[in-house]
Amino acid sequence: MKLMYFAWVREKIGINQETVSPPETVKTISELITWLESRGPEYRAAFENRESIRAAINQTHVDHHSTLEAAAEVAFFPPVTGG
Amino acid sequence: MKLMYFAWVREKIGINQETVSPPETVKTISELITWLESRGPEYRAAFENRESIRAAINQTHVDHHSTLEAAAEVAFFPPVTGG
Amino acid sequence: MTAPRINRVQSNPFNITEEITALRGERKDIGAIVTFTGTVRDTAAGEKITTMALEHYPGMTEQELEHITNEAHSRWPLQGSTIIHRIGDLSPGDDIVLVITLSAHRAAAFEAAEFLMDFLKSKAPFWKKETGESGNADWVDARDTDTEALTRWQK
Amino acid sequence: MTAPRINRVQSNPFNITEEITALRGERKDIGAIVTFTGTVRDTAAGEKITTMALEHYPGMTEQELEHITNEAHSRWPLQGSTIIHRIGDLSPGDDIVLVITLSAHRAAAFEAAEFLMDFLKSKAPFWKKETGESGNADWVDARDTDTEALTRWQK
Repeated sequence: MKLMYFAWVREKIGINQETVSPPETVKTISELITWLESRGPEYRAAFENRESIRAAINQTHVDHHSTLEAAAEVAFFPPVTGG
Repeated sequence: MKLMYFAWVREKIGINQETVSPPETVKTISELITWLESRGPEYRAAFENRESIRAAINQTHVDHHSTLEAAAEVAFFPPVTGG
Repeated sequence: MTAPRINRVQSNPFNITEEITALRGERKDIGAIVTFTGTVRDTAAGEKITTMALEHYPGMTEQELEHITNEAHSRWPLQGSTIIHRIGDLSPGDDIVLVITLSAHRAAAFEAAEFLMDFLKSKAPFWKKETGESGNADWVDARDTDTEALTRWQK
Repeated sequence: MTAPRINRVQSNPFNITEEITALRGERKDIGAIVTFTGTVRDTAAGEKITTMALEHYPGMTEQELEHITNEAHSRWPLQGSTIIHRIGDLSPGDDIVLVITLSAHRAAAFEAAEFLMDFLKSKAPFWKKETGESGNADWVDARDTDTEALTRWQK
């Protein structure tokens, strides 16, 4: 599974993308965040205010309850501020 | 009193402006129209559908009940269609 | 800082980019620029149009544009506005009118531009005459929807 | 006749007049052209801004812009639309985003342009980072009013 990070999520984690293989028990965006937090303080800092983090699966907006079934690419980022 | 005509009002009357001296009994836009109609068929044609005619006194929109007291310039025209 | 108000009646075409540049000047606190351009359509009531003639009431036009503009600036925090209306003979595809509004935020710029157009359409003394392929020339009828559009701005 | 849909992400500036010309092509049945331009303001929270950096999510951006655009064309009778969003380092006064809508009548062109901007602001994956005179760089916070703006388009 390819993970991508943008804006301050990217800065806090320190990388813009990585490939991970979470355990089978990780079935949703929310569970993926919890699993990532277990990997180090930089992830805990990035996801500290979890409600403010937006997610996308395969480049489509999803909420934190969404399942990862067909997820080839998952992205985490703050609320968008373009325009 | 200077009268000005625009668009199809101008075309029907056949002139774009004239100076007139209506009698003192002519006190409103409505009475001015009635007086103008007495002057010839071209005026009667122009004001035939009287409700559709717009008026301005001294270059400001007015309704047909408005008095001519301070009227130096009166204009008659169809509803505007610019923009 | 002053908010420039540019109102012009002209027969020449206008260039939108140049008019925006002239209006915004050196200001760097602008966040939103809205433009509306009205153009001559090539058909009317099913007939092909060859020419559109624009007539106006010199003197009154300028007063009405100033009045409309002042009202817009009093309602929204505008950093500038432009109204340019062309007169004379135009062809299908030609630009007729340009409205530009500048503001810090987009809602004000959008609303003010719509307001200016709605009032321009119902209050500014311009009249259009269309000549069709058959040679017939007809004065354009005012649209009820333009009068109705004004009601949403009543305070 | 087809209604062109031009969506682009670029670091270069854009010229509004040229983009309108490219969008309208040879069509002469257009009556209304609305443009919205978003520009970099020189202050944020009271501090002078020296640079604004724009980051985006390549791939997802294009999908979101296409989605937003298709929705606008399904809701209004548009004759064309353009969205250009810049990325990279910008300075105060620089243009950030351009939206153009073409329609036969002004209400549709205005509404579609506002709709595109509202959805762009809340859905398209762009992020702004402002660097102030002090050297501090801060990611811009999303505004609640941008989320609220979406509610008016709910069917």
